[in-house]
Amino acid sequence: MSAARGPSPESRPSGASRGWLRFAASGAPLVALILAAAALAPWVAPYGEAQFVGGVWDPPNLQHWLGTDNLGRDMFTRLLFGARNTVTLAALATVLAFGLGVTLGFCAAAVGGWVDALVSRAIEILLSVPVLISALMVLSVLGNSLPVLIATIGLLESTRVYTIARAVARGIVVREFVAAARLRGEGLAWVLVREILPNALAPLAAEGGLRFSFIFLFVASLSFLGLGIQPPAADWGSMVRENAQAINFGLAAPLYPATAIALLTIGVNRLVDHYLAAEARP
Amino acid sequence: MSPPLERRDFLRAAALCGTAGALGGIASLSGCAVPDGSGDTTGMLRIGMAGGSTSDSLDPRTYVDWMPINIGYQLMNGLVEIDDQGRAVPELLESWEPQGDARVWTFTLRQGIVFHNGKSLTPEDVIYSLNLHRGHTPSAAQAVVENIVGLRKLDARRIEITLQGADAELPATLSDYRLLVVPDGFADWAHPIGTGAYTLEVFEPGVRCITRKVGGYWKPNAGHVEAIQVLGIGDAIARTNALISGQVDVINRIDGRTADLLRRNSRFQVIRSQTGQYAVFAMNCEAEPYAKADIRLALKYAIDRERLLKTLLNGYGMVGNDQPIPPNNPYFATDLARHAYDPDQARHHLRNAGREGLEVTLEVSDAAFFGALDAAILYQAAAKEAGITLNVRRRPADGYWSAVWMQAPFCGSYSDGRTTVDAAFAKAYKSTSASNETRWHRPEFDRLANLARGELDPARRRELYGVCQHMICDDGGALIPLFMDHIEAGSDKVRGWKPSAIYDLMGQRIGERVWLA
Amino acid sequence: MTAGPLLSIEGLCVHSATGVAIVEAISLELARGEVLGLIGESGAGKSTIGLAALGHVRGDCRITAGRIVLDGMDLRLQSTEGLRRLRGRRVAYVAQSAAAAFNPALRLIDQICEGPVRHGLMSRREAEARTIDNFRVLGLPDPAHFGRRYAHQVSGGQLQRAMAVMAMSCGPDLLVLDEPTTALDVTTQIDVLAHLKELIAGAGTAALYISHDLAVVAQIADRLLVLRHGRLVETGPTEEILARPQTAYARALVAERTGVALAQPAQTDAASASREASRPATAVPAAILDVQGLAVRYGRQDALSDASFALAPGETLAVIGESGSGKTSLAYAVCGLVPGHAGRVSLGGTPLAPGYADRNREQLRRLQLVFQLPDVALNPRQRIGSLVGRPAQFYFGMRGAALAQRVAELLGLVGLDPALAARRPGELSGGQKQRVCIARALAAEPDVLVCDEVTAALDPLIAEQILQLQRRLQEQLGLAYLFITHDLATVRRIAHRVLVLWRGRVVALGPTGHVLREREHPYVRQLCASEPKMRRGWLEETLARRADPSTV
Amino acid sequence: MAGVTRLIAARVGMGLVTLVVISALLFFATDLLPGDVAAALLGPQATPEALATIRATLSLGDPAGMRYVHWLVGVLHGDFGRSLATGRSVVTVLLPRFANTLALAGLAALVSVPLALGLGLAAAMRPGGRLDRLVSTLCLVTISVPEFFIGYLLILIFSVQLGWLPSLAVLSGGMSFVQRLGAVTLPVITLVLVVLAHMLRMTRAALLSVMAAPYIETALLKGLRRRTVVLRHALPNAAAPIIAVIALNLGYLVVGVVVVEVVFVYPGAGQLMVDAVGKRDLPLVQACGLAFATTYVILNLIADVVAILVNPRLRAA
Repeated sequence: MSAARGPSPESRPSGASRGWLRFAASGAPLVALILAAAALAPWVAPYGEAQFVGGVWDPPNLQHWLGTDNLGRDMFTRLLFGARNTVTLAALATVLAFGLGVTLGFCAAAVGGWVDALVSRAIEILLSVPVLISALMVLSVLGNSLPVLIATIGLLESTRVYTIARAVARGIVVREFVAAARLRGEGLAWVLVREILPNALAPLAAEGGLRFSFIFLFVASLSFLGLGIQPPAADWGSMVRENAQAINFGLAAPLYPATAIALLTIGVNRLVDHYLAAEARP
Repeated sequence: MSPPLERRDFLRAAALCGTAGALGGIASLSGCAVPDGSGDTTGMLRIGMAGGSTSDSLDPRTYVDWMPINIGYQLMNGLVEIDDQGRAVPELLESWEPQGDARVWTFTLRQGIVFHNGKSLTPEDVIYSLNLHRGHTPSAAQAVVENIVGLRKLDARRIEITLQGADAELPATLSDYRLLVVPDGFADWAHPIGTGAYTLEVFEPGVRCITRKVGGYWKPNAGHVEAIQVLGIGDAIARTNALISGQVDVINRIDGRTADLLRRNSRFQVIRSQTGQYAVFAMNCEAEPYAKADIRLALKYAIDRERLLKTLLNGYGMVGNDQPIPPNNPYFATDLARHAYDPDQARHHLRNAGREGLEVTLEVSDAAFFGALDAAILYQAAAKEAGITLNVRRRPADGYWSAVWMQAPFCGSYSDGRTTVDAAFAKAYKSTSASNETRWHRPEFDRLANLARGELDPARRRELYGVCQHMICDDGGALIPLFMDHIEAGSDKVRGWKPSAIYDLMGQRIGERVWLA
Repeated sequence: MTAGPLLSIEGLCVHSATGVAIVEAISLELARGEVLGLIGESGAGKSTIGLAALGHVRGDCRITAGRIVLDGMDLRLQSTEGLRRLRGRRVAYVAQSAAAAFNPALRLIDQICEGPVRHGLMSRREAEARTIDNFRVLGLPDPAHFGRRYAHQVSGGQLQRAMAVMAMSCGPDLLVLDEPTTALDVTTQIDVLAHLKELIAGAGTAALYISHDLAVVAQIADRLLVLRHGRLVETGPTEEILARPQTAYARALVAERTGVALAQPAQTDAASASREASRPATAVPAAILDVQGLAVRYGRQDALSDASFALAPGETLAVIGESGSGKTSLAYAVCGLVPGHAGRVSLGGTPLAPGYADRNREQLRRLQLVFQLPDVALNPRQRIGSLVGRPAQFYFGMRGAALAQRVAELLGLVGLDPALAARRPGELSGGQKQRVCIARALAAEPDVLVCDEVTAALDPLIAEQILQLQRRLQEQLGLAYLFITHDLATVRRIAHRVLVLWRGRVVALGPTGHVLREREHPYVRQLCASEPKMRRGWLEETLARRADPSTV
Repeated sequence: MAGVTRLIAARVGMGLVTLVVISALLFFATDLLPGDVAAALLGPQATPEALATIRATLSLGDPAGMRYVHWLVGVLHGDFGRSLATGRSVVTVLLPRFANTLALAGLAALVSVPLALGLGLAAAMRPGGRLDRLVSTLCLVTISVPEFFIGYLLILIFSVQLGWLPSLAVLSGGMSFVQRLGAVTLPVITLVLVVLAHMLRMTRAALLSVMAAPYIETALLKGLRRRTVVLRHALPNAAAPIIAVIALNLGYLVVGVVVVEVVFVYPGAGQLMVDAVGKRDLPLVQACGLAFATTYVILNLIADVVAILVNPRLRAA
């Protein structure tokens, strides 16, 4: 992806500020709600995370606002604990992916030459092996404990972050103020952290929003191959998988986690646009 | 003047559109539209089954998964068949009788049977076919025929088999799905020649197989449909959808809930077979803490079998009692102590073993048996009540049988029902068995089991087998919570479809047995 | 074609999205065929008024009041479709930077013929024929095939003329020219100016000529309108304004271009001689910077060959030449940004490694570079305080209070309010940003300051203040300047000695007064002759006197 | 054009190096996995003797390095080796299924690329307009739902409820073209929904960032319609980033569709590779890996070349 993405166009200051504020804000409360659910899950949840409370796929009723799941556990409770696991897993993996991807991407752009060629080839190799296969291999050899799961997802996602970061950094490295810093004798670390990074935050944030939502879809695909999160912990991606069959019986069980994922994705991406809009207004 | 870039305001629209779209599509299944029988050729039975993979081959020595076995029975026949009462009945044989102490048997071949290539069936063919699995062979059926030490042609119609240890139920043992008869010296397994009702037309391993009727089939009232198409559909939901939308006539391995759903619709029929297939949590009796009998018993009492039956199988199965012989088996020991869910009893055994607050780890994957992960989670909750901390560790399905099974001290495993009690014991309980997953070695048990096998008097044999069952149940390392029914379903057009005593899809012989209305 | 003025704007007000007034209560009238000059510094709202004549406003600004009547039609009442049909046909726009205004992915001929054809005025073949004629009129090379080239294959001056042809392609009644020659070299500027004048007069088109350079506007505009901060300062016939500017601001503009110094002693030719004399009388001190046989090659092109010169402490050496003459290559080579250069550069007697990466920290400290465009030389995300303070922290390890104190001192030194330390570059004006760049360079306490056309991007008045600042700093700190510029007035005002570059070779080197008086090399002569003077008719005289009109 | 041919040569060379490295990576990674093809083939009840015989016949005993070199030498002679599980030549096993994968990816690309470009252009025409908001909503919703769930929903609605389309994408020789098309419609729609969002978002972003360029304002001030400005002036300059994201998504269509193949029982190479890894069938894993990698390298090459051809400045270099 050789495109150098400047701050995404939605970020250009919009028209009537009133409409913009109202709209952008609506991204923040949604994410805040989900984060609150994740944080307070153990205290707020009506039942235990793995507690069996009813029949299988009971319809919503007074005790179970959203009915029960494929093993008779309370769906609302699972969603709350699911929020906690999904958000932590996705957040940690995103941080790892961006830490690794951005550092490599910036170094490749700033140093260039054989470093750039070497790292880019290595990344291209990782990119060309189907993601699920590489995950399958790593998780089968190292076992799928939580840290290994986060490390694997983070590593695989960092390859995509690398391409974006490198493209963005290449756009910045040619600017005069970087030359000025180098002319002063500044080291690579200063150039990366103080010169390039602040200017790359906007485009990387736009990509970050997308990456964050791709990651918990990735977890769902992993659970499809039996590699997902350790039971009985709940995560939205696996919950969609476990309850998918209910769809055939006209039951809405899988729709709750699927909608939760959709809302979190929309919330996060709107929050990113809100940040971009603020960024674009000097 | 270019309009200023107005901020997008679609959050309400996005949330609404996401849920409404999905919910809108769902109507109760009973009213679904009847599909046009696209691609349906007249008289073709279409089977959508799980249990196929791209590396399948039609060589009986390599049979590991169910699709090749089903196809095998369409093309070839075995020596002995198991009828729906579980009795061994002759197939390519006419009759058999044991000499003296059931160590030497003579088998008489059925006459006038012709292979697809016109060659008529001879004793040499049978001997060659059995020898494929004996001696230096890659075939896993080697264990089944291990007991045969002599195989001799007596005359144009009879062969004699000499056993090392007496086996009163040798005919049932010979009904194994891998012991299929091919012409003497035959090796071209890509195009098997058999005596079955159908010949191979198309075979794409794990994907699709089409066989067509030969005509003039020697077996009475069998081989009705014109052609059979077997499709490999690994995903349960995909199988169910294929049946409901009319793309296949028969599907196998559906879960209890889908079974209830399909039952409510007159266009479908559900067949339930109780074949002795069981799930097991195997404890390694030579590893701590499972070496102590009290620990094993505590763990056996700490599982809630009824809830497992209801939640996992929706009732389609039988509660297991930690020994491999199912209640509907004539040799089932009715006087066994019931290991019902009893947290206090479990605590009692823990105190005996001096291991209050026991913590163990159960390693599982859905590759062990269908729903293994959910079973482990339910077991975890139940064990907590009995003061046992059961950690569930999910292992990847890939490489489960080599990396986890027989390696982890406490892990999930599975066994399909066996034709004979001895086969069940030989599989995992005799100390000589290579797949003795619980590493439970009791010479006394081996002696009794072999004695029973050779015992011709059924009452005495039942008594001996009863004692064996007691030993496994009370002292064994196998925690068998459930016998799982085979549930399959199909359209009401399929006729002659009956539950089977062994395996599913009528002992995998559905191809030659059913007809289309 | 109604009677009365072609364009009349009454009480025009334009506000930005955040409510800041960009243009307030502007009224003007333009008769058919008349040329009105809009003169004022950047930020005075000139472009906004020019674009209003096309009914267009940039970014999120809004026309909040006033009427804009073009040939009897009030543009503010037109529908988007109505406006669209007007633009290009009745009123056309010539942007400041033609390089940015042409689409890099399309051939020039396609972009020029697009207007008339889309407006249905003529067929594609007719449009092409007309364009080729116009190319010939404007003196573009190989007119028949010129249009087949892309924007990046053509020089700045040629592109500017192609832009004029594009604007005139539909034969509009009104042409809005937004600083068309500002981005060009002095010598190229004359040709483009002459051709524009000829084109406008020939077609009888009215024109709004926007510029911040009074001398240039004086050559082409019939009447002038002086603007400041979006308000009208003064208006009247050009001769009137030049001879007797009424308001103080107009007077400053006129004075600045005629070389009439404000509070300073006169800066005429004589002035440079006195500048020269003011150098310390002691024997010529040892050179702080000595360059021998400097040569730079980009691919197959020799950008600079065999340049040798010396720079004494406290002395200013100006390097002057057109764009492409190699002056920037020279500066960058000295600073080590062109590691592949030939020849030797030594600082304080010790030879420097060709690449900056191989120079030690002390060498890097003593030689500082100030870029031409302050906007790109400062990291937009850092605050002024850290930008200026970083060299002090980096070289001298200053921390905390001492650093803050040093930053305040430096900002004061360059004439900025120390409170600006907390602001970001985006909130400062061009002039302020350039002062920050200089303050940053001073933080390293260098011996030599290499200035790469530091005043080129600034308005004349601001540029003047920067030059005075630099002279003051030189006297206070004994700084040596290597001053790259393309403007002779700057050379006269600040340089002790001057080095003239022409197509990569040194054609003159010596004391400023001597070089500019003797003018041994023909290029030096042409250079001195190309500086626009503040009187009507100067353009025509210069063209007539020009020795070989082809030196473009 | 010299520049372009030089780039192609460099890229092809680099591509070959990448392929060799990938084959080695896949080989040793699969070798690391627990168990081997014999255990996988014979399943749990295998007797030690049976395992030993298979291992001997397939010479699994030799050290991994030797087996890899042996395989590599074979490849150089055009022999990709035989599948350890079925003994059939790897190429005959892989080709039909890889053709299916390419067909599915091709069809999905044929639908999604024009759709993404069209909708992206339309959205860029009137940013903030009704269509723009609708398109952005669709994007975010499809991005946030797992593919297999989209697949199940489509099957439920079109196959089970309405019965218009088959839920099984099984292709057989005897099917007419229309039947084959019918069979793959649902998987194609699923894939289109999955990749459309990313491409569309990118097209729109690239176009809008180009629309902010000065030459666009000049074009508008020449009195051209917004539609003409977007198509003739903005699109050619926004081509490079758009092409890059299209190549990335086409790569996904070929390389990443294992899940869709399982849901629709589509005989593609993704499922084949998962099985091959499961069975530790190294030659087959290698072949699948190389097929995917080659496709990815070629796609990137095409993307770069097209990006250069579209940009006159680079083309002339």
